[in-house]
Amino acid sequence: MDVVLGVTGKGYAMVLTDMTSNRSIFSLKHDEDKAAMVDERKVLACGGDQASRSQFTEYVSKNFALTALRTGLEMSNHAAAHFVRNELARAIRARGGPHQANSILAGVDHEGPAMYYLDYLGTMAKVDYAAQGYCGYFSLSLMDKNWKRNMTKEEGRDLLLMCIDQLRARFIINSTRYKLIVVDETGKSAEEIIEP
Amino acid sequence: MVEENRADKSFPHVDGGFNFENFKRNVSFMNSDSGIKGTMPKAWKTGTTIVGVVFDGGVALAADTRATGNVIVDKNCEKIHYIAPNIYCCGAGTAADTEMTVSSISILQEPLRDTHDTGQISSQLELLRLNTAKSSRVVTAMTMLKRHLFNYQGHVSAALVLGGVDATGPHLYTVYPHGSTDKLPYVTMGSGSLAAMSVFETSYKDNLTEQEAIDLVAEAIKAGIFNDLGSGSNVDVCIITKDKVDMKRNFITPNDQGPLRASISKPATFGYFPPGTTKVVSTDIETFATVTTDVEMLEA
Amino acid sequence: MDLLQAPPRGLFRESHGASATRMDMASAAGMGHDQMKFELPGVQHPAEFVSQNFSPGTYEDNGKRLKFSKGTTTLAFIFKGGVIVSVDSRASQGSYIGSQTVKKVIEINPYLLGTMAGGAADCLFWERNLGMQCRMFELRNKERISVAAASKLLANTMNYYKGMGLSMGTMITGWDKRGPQLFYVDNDGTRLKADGDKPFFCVGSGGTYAYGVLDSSYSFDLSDEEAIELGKRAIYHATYRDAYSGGVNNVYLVKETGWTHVFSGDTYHHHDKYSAEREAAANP
Amino acid sequence: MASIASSEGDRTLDPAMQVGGAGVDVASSTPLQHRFSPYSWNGGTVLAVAGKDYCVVATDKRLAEGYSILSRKIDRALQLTDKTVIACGGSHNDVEALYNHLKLRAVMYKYNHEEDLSTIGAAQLLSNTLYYKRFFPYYALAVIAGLDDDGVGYVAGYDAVGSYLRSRDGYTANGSAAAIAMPILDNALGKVGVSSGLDEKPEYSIADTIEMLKDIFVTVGERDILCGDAVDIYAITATGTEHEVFELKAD
Amino acid sequence: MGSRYDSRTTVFSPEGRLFQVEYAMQAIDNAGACVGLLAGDGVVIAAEKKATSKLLAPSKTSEKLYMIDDHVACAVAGLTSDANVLISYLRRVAQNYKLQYQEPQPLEQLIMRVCDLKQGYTQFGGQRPFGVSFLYAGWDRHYGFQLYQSNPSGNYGGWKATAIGANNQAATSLLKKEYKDDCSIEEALELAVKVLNKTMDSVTPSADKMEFSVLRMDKDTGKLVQHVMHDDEVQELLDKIIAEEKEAEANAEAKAA
Amino acid sequence: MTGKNCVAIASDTRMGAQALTVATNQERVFKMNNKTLLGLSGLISDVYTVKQKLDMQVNMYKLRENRDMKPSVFNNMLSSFLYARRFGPYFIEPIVAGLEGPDNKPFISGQDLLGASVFTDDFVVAGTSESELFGTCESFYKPDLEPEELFETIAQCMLAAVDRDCLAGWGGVVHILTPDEHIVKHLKGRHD
Repeated sequence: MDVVLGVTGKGYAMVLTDMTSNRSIFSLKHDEDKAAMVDERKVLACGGDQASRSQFTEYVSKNFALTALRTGLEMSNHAAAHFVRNELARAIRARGGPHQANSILAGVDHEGPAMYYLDYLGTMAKVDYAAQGYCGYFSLSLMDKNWKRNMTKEEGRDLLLMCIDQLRARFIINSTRYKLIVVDETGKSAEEIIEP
Repeated sequence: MVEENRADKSFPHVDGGFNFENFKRNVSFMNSDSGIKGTMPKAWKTGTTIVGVVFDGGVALAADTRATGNVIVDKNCEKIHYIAPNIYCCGAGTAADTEMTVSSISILQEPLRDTHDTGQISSQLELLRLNTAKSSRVVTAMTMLKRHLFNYQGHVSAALVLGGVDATGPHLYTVYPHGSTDKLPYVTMGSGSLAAMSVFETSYKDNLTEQEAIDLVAEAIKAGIFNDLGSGSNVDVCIITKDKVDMKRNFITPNDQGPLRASISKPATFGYFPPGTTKVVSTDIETFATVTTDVEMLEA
Repeated sequence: MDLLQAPPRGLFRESHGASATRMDMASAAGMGHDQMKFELPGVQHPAEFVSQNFSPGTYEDNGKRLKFSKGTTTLAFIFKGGVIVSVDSRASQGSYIGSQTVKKVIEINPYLLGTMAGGAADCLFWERNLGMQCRMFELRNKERISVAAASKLLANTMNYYKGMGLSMGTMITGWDKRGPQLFYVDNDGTRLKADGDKPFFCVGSGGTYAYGVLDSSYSFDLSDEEAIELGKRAIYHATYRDAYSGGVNNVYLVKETGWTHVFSGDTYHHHDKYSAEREAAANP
Repeated sequence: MASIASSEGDRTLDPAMQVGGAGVDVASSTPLQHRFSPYSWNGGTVLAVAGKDYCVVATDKRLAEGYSILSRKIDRALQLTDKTVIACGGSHNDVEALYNHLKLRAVMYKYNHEEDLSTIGAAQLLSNTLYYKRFFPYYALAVIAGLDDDGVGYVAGYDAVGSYLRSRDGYTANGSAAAIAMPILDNALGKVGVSSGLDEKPEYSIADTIEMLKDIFVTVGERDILCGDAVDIYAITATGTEHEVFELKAD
Repeated sequence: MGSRYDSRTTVFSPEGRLFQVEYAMQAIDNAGACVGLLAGDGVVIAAEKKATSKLLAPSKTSEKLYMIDDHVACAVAGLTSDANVLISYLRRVAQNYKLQYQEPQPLEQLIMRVCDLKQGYTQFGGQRPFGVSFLYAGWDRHYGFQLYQSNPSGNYGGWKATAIGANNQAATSLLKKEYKDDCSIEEALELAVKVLNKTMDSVTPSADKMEFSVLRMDKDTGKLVQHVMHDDEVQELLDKIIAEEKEAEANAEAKAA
Repeated sequence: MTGKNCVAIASDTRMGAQALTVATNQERVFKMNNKTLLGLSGLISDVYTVKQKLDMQVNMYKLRENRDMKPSVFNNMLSSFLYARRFGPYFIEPIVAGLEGPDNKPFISGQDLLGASVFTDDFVVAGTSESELFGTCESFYKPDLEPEELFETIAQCMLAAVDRDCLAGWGGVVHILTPDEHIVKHLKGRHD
């Protein structure tokens, strides 16, 4: 039920998540972070139950930190995505069970911005823009229609806001607050809370 | 010592035995009510008519050559598998089980000698022969097969007709998926077993000659091919005598589609695709270097 | 045959309902027999049995080989020029595409259109039946039935068969005394009127995608051309993302003078066009 | 249909009655359920192609159930009128029942109207007949083929509850091997909703069409175990209907 | 040199030396020489094949140069049996990295892994150190072409040009003298031949006694290519050098005259 | 599909979560070495996992043996790999196509998810559009086609088949392997 969206543009990638944490029929929290920087220039936005999500994001970010410490090198988006996919594919076979986390990994590296769609099965797809879970049913057609290569940050943001409007209009589950994180060559370049 | 790494362990020939790494995950797939279940591929079955008969001085085995999944996936598969130079075996059931339990293609062909130790009765027998310097006995093969199948309680779904000639003469067995066995002068197995058995019951007699045996098994398989939908295409026959094995692959081919197609004068434009019919968006050509020692890396 | 017959009540208890059913038969085969009744399986709970065994499931028909054709993405919206109805044309049975050229707009009469989503046969039959009832109304009352009334008739029928496993999500649209009208009716008996600032519906498995396009680009003041283009666009995006929608896009425009079939084109070509436009936008 | 009379649907037996019964797990606490299915699956593939002034429908003659062949020369097609042929795959008992009903209706129509039921009329009749069994459908996957009022070939395919559609490009496939045959026809004849084949789809003569359908049936016979033995081919033109039997493989 | 501190790898001598490790390194000094040079547009590694006996059938595959992965090659000096264990370890490490990340392993990480393994054998009792030194030629996207050397102690370092095996001091001094930064692959090859000539026992260099491997970018495709030179290519190279030397000698003589 | 001294594998490029199309650039056909192509249909997560594990084995083989794995050997390895998971299979159906031996004899095989192989000399098919593909290939295949003709035939068979399958399509790709070249052609297909 979480909202997890992302777009890439000229030199940047941005993700947008809702900030609600629900349990049963009530909502516990409206300032939950569902996207985390897992590296200087990579952000992992994640839907799924809170426990899996935090375990998974932390596992990934700590591993990336360890790699960076060990080697002094920054992992490419490609390598990072495959690392994450492998972890998902390993977990679903392991005793502890799958990471119930459907995520979007976005980052900027020497080859520019990249975005990966990853679900709990270990499915992976390299995409220009993505939506995880139910919100995809409402926002993907908007992205298909309005996304174009090399969008500016403003255009990208506008597109995501348009998706939020759509979700507010049609999605049964409504979140009030959303968080937008933009990653560019310099790292996290913007973070914004979007409220109605 | 040199550490074993994780990924290597997940490959079959390190651990031996079946690998259950996906088991838990797959169970959860099957229990999930999402659409995922319906899109999963299914295992192939052989369908199959397989038969065997003891004749004067040897054993004749025969099989049809059809394998079915949702549709016919193989029109000319081999169902008579090598077990030892003097022993062969016909398999019915789940295609993978019959193939892998009995034959072990990876043993006969290089180089993965050390694949998992399940199945591969033929390789175990080969080792036994090397250790004992004696030719294999049919009863040994039968015992190994039944132990293996019993061990898996019918989950390895292979129904077999095992035949061979050893120092004690010709022998013919059937082995059922749960590990029970029969020793009989004429046997049938598979979905076409009733059709084939009707031929045996009509025409079998003791002390058949080799030629009579060949004709009889071929007739029995044909009964299966034409009356059982799970069986079809061609008749394979294998004759094992004391001195030699005569594998008559595609002994009879009553179902060649060639003449049928030839009788049709279909229009010239049907199935005719001149160059350019398919619209191509992009073409990438990688030309291989002629120097074989060069090794190219994909992403430099 | 030990078969139960549908009890004569609800829709069929009314005289015009019952005679309508016979009339339908008569028009088809020239027979006035009351031989044609809905037969029910002879079990204790026919409704349950029917919905368990014969209703079109979401992705597979409850594991049954008996697969009914189903769809779909359909949409309709009211704008200043009338009503646009835009639909795809795919009929799928499981993942097999039964047809790519289904007409999902049912031309009930020159002033009324119905759309088709869910079980194809259910929509086809009951909207045909609705057409007949509308004609009967006209003959009796010497004036055209209003869209509201027509949709109510259909909703009544659906209500009567509620729980029996019918599958239908339809939009009834037309032009009557009150202007352009649009109603949504489904197999639960739901009946909704399109009004307010978003007078439109999207129905079917690809509906959410169509909503995305409609919600963001809709305006009441669209010209006819713009409205038709919006209809095409919304269906294209739905067919692109939804596996169970596709084929040909048919667009109808409803005016005071009745409906016209304004466009019919393969989404295959839509993709060429729109993806080229997108590329062009990226490199101005 | 006699078997349906004995149907009591989902019957739950009292476990106590099963004590000592053969092969019944007495310790089991779950009640034993007997399910009865009024349908069998007898296969049957129907292909039909319509031309400018002709229509060809072909259907195989094998009646199968599970892995058994029940008959190698069943007639799956019903010649309803001079210009209309209906053919069905599915559960053959239902198909026969449906045919009997349709025959009756066609005859009644002729008596009442003193003319043959038109193909288009028959198509609607078939749809209604199927739909009136919406809650207990005929398991019949039908194709109707014939000439319309203008003498143009008419082909339509149905699902089990009567959803039907005149094929826009004049071909359809139904029954057990529809998925195998349909893309071949698409490639050869499909103009809309199809991305393969020649840009300009050729017009085939009736003779070419018959040969093409034979070839497709050979293909289907190679891959669908339920299809084989022989094919009934009906070629419908303004002058009448010609019937031909084409032998397939019997395995 | 014998002392009671050399019977175990794990015992330091009072001078703070690990004799076993040093002995291992000395063993390597008897092995066929290997030389590696970093060129501006690639890496060259070359090795001397020691002909032990006429009766020995020549190896079908390379004796001294091994491919570790598409982007890494190495040259071996020391015990071949020890080397085989380490090479298969290196390959597995590289493949595992690829399995995990779907991209080639950065060179230094790979070498670090094998050196950790080597180091382990200098610290834990009961086993002797690996008697092998390696030269690694490789490429990664972080640092481009690179040349490394590792020895039995588990030490490793990056080099522009270096040599291991027999007469490596002589080789190194020649390299010091003649190596130029950013030289071309051709120049590096020529220098490699000269160095090997110096280290080898035999007077006449011949193709069957040397192996050369070049790692470079293919000009046409832009892809990385690892090329092990054929005998005739090697012979051609040798002929050229010999001709040049003769010419130089002739010139020198002429000058002297 | 086999041709004259060449083989080809065609696949569609859709990646979806049931009805939802997630991406339309999915690679399912991989070149394992200069003589072997591998096509994997099925659960995309398993496609990745299996491909990567096989890649590793193929690379190790090449490094150990200093030669490329033959297609038939690759097929056997894959078969053992899958059968080892008899009771917890990967949900994939592989196709192997390659050129065998010094004469570059075409080799193709298909397997089910448990590793049962089928070897043919004409064509093998796998995936959600399996039935449709059997139809088109059985009808349109001709032996001994040159690479260009083979391309047209296999591409047409594939396009016609996926046009009848909701879950496949969104463009296609054909890989052709000849003794000297590996040709990859992306096709224009339906996107609905």
